[in-house]
Amino acid sequence: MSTQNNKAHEEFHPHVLPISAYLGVFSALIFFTIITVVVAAIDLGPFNMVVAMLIAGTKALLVGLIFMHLLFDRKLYLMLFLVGMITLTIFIVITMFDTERRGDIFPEVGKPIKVESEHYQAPIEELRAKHGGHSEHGAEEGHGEAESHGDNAGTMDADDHGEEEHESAGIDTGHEKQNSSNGGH
Amino acid sequence: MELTNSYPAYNYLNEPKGLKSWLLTVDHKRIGVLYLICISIFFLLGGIFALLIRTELLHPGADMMTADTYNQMFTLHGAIMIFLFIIPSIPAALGNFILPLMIGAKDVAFPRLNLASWYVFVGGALFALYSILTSAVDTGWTFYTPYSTDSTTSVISMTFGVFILGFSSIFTGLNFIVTVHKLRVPGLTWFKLPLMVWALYATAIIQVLATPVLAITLLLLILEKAFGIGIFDPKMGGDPVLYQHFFWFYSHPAVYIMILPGMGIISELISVFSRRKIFGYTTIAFSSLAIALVSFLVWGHHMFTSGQSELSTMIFSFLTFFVAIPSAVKVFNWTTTLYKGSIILTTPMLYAFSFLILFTIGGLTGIFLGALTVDVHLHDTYFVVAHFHYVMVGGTVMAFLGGLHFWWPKMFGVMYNKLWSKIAVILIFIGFNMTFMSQFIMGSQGMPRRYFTYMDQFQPLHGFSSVGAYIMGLGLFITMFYLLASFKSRRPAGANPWGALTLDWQTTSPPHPHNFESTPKITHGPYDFDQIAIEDLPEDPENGVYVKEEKEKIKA
Amino acid sequence: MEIQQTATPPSALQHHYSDIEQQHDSAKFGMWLFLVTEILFFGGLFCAYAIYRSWYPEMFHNAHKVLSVPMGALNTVVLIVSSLTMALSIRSVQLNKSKQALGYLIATFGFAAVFMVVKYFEYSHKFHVGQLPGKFYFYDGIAGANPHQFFSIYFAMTGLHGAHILIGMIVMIFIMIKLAKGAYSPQNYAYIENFGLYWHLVDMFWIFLFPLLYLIG
Amino acid sequence: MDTTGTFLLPPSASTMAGETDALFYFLYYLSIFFFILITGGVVVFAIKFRRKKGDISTTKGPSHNTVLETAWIVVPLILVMIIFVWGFKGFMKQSVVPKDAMEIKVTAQKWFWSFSYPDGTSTANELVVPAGKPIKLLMSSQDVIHSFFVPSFRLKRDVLPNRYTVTWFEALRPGDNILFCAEYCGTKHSEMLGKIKVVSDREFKEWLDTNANAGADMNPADYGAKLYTSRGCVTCHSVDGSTGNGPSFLGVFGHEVALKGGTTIVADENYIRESILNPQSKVVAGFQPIMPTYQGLLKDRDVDALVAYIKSLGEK
Repeated sequence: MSTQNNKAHEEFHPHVLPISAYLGVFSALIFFTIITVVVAAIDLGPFNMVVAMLIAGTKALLVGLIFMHLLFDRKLYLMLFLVGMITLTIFIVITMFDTERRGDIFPEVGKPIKVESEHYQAPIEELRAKHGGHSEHGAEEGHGEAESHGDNAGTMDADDHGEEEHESAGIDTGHEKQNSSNGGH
Repeated sequence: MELTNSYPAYNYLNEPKGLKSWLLTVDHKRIGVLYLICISIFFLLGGIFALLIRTELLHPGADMMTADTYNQMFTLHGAIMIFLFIIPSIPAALGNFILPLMIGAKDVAFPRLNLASWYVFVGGALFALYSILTSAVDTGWTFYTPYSTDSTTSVISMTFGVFILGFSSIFTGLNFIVTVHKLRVPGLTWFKLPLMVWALYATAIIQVLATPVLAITLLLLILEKAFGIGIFDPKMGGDPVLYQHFFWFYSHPAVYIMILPGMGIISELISVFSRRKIFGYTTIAFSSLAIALVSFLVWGHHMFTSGQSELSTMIFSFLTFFVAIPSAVKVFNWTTTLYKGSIILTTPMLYAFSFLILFTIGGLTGIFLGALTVDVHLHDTYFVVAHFHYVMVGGTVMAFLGGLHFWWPKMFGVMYNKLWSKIAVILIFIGFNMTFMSQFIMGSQGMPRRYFTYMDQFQPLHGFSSVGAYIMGLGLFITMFYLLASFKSRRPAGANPWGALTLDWQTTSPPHPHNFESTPKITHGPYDFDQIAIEDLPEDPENGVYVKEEKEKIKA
Repeated sequence: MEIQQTATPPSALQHHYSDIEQQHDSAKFGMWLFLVTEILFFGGLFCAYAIYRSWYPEMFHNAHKVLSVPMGALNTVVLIVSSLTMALSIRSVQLNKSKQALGYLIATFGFAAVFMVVKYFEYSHKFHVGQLPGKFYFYDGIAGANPHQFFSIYFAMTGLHGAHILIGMIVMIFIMIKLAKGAYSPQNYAYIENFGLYWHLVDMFWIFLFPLLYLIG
Repeated sequence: MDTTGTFLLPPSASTMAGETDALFYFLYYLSIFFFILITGGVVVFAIKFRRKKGDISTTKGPSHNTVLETAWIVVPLILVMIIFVWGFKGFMKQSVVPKDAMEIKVTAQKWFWSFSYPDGTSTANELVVPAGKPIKLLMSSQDVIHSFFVPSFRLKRDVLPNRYTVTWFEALRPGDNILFCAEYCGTKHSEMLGKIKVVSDREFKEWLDTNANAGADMNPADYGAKLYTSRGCVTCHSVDGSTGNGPSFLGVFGHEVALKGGTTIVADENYIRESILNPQSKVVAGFQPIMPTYQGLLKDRDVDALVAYIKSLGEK
């Protein structure tokens, strides 16, 4: 398969799919988009995620197999695609073995001391005044080092006010807020 | 095949001529040489930083620099050596040159992408250099948050530089995979590939799968620093340990990007200079792939004490031990290859022996660090420093130097000085062991790493280590001089001075611009020394003695 | 090598390949490898999303409500259509109908532009009310801890995706010029086919981003 | 009992050290065995099978041997699995704290350690604990990641900002043990040392009692001078007028100080108190806002003493 055989150049023929195949997939994709929007309006509890991902997975499969010709091309490409997906799955799943299970032995280890970031210690009006001005045109460019230092100073200041919580109440509130989410503990 | 001592007039080095023809070249050999020049410069730079570090550590307290300068030194030493030297050293410099030759191809699959990867590399390097010249980074090469997000040094330009370098690595890896799949010469089946090709192939797989994760990690780090996005920075509600997962998901496999190609080189050297078929070809080939696979599952062993969950600690420790097996298998196979060989102690072979011994130490001490309780004691001490230097320097750099000496005659058509090269190997070997063996002891005694100053009790070992570093530095300087001198003496090496059987030796040295004057034929496997007529093999090439002359002498 | 001596290769054939099919295959293989790197590149963001969503489900739930589902759905449809026209454009090249292919490609470009315009309106609204990433966040009205993290992830994911669309549009301009010059034929269309693969992958990312960010948060 | 340490390992002074050392030495001798095996093989073969001058033959050694190759896959696999189980068992012992442990809160910041005891006593850079009692450490950091490393206890655990980590130890006998920071944390990383002073149970109780009344019998400025060193002020603030990470204390009191942002303030009692408890509120011009807060780490009496000390330096 790999090499320079004596095949003449003209013998190369592309694999052409009938137009109906593309239109069929297209209709299916639109159909699934409608379904997923409709289903999202219904609360299925934990199954929201499952259903949405099943539909998205099906759509992605259709795009991959037909639009990207995975079904007809060399199976090597399909394999590559799967290798990519498997590596990604490994990355996410094993990382979550850590992030979800830190509180296994000591519940207080599993969560941040203060869940709320220091950012919210300042009143919203102040934040708006600070950043609202630039935000219209892409915050991406404007902010140099100097300003970010100013911010640090401001937020660290806020940290001190929260210190008492840090000792006692902080842990508990943090947990109550998040308990419902982490049934696993 | 005719063995000649002559230097071919028409070769890739002089055809076409001119600086522009080099900067716009798409020839993989020239790109390999361009890479070689760049990484040599960075090796020198990183080495100077290393010597400065060792000089500062001769005595406790501030001798010649402040603590902040010291912190920048070890950061730059690490970042330059890893991102600008070791990762591109074997794949991009030697691999680029040798891989297409070894499979009988005229070039890599995407020559322009190959050139682009070099320019991307230079671009990334410029960012890194900019970072050094402005306010050198002081975060350690790992850029751990929140230290890096708090640091006022030029973390952004350094991480952006590394981000760009990642693309260079991806391009090289991508190119190699397609080249190996698509451009092998007719008759060269997968199990007739030289083991170097297998190793580069496995490396390329890691480069393609792991490097993008580094890219997104560094991008998120830059965003964290610029906008405080709150993914990694605890002040903004982020999780610094998550950064470590992201970082090591790339950087652990990256360790194998560094060592696998070295293992490939050693497989070549051991077989060629034992004049004997390599022992357990299939096992070695598959162990490369096994290492590539398992390397993706063990990143958390850098984080046993980091506060990750006990569950992941257990999983990572368990999986870590599996990565030891294929490496061990390779070492056993190489050693067995020597058995009943006909061993020639050339300079490359001395490097291969150094590799075998040092990598064995590096690998065995790795077991210490995989065992949980012992790692708790040894983590972040000089033991770890010594361990990874044994693997990275004792392994990769020794293999790189061995490979460089092995393919030097192929790359430039000239032979270096035999005596000086052997003096240099011995100096490097002794100096290296002095530098890092003492660090094992300091580490297990509890000397933490990245310390600017230390308790008096460690002074003798630190002093010993620094002296070792100077000896090793001397060895490397000698290497630089005699290699450069070989251009001046211009002693022609001949097409196949070592009597190797892989395809890269079946063309002139230096090779033809299109690699081979006619498509090479596969008549035997890469290590089938037992099937080769004795006359085809040269004798004592470092002295310019070849078999035919030798045979005539014997007859006479 | 004998091959090249007997027949003059078509200009599209590079010297180190022996025939056009080998070259076409290699290009496509390389492209697929590149797509794998893209999957893992985006993958880091999916990982961050998964972790923070699992830590702060209520905040994610509350935050996703401020995103506009009609706009997201519209963009989904726009991208699906653009994927269709892209696929049809390649099909036309395969059948040697360059003009038709150019028409489809212009349509693809148009839909991409529509996508970016919709994105522009979404972004500018968020900039205005302060639903911004990280320390720029100043929106008041999402219950739960650290809603700025949701918007960090939202902007990182959609921003990276948007950047891919923009890069795709730039490449499309080059392909349009070459198509107009008749540079592609059923024997030589690897470039446009590979671009199509890229475009479909970008579409595929959006297929996941839309439900994750807009629908279930 | 090993009190001086060996060539390779420091003294072992905790209940966990023995198990770690046993595994360490198992690995050590295992490594020596394999090292001799490989190096011996290389050296012996290199000598024995070295090519003689003029010899131009090739050789036909075995190209593979399935039994041998399987053996050196399986044997190391069994060995490493033993090591894994051994290490993991010990690790779980280190992770699960005994029920009767005394809890001490550890706070790490650039560049010192502070410890607070259940009765409210707090110390800096010196942890005093009774021998033979399990001690649980609940650790967190004020700024970047640090790591609590006591070589003689074979104990190490990272200390994270905005998160708790837990570890524990039981010291075997009275004596001093050094505490390192093992995670790189900036300029004075290598000087972020502490001492773990293990005392007998009775001495510990006495120490707690005296500590509760510390400074009561001293004049405040002298006590402040003591705190200046023991609580880590000395790391950044000199008393001789030289500039460190923070302004010098010499001649500050009662004088006008230029602040970041252009304003000035007179350094009186209130300002100094505020700067200790809330350091970022008024930063002196030319310095980085890096000082951590001492809220909760110093008693009121301690703050008063420090103010009195700085006052005494200012009047000179």
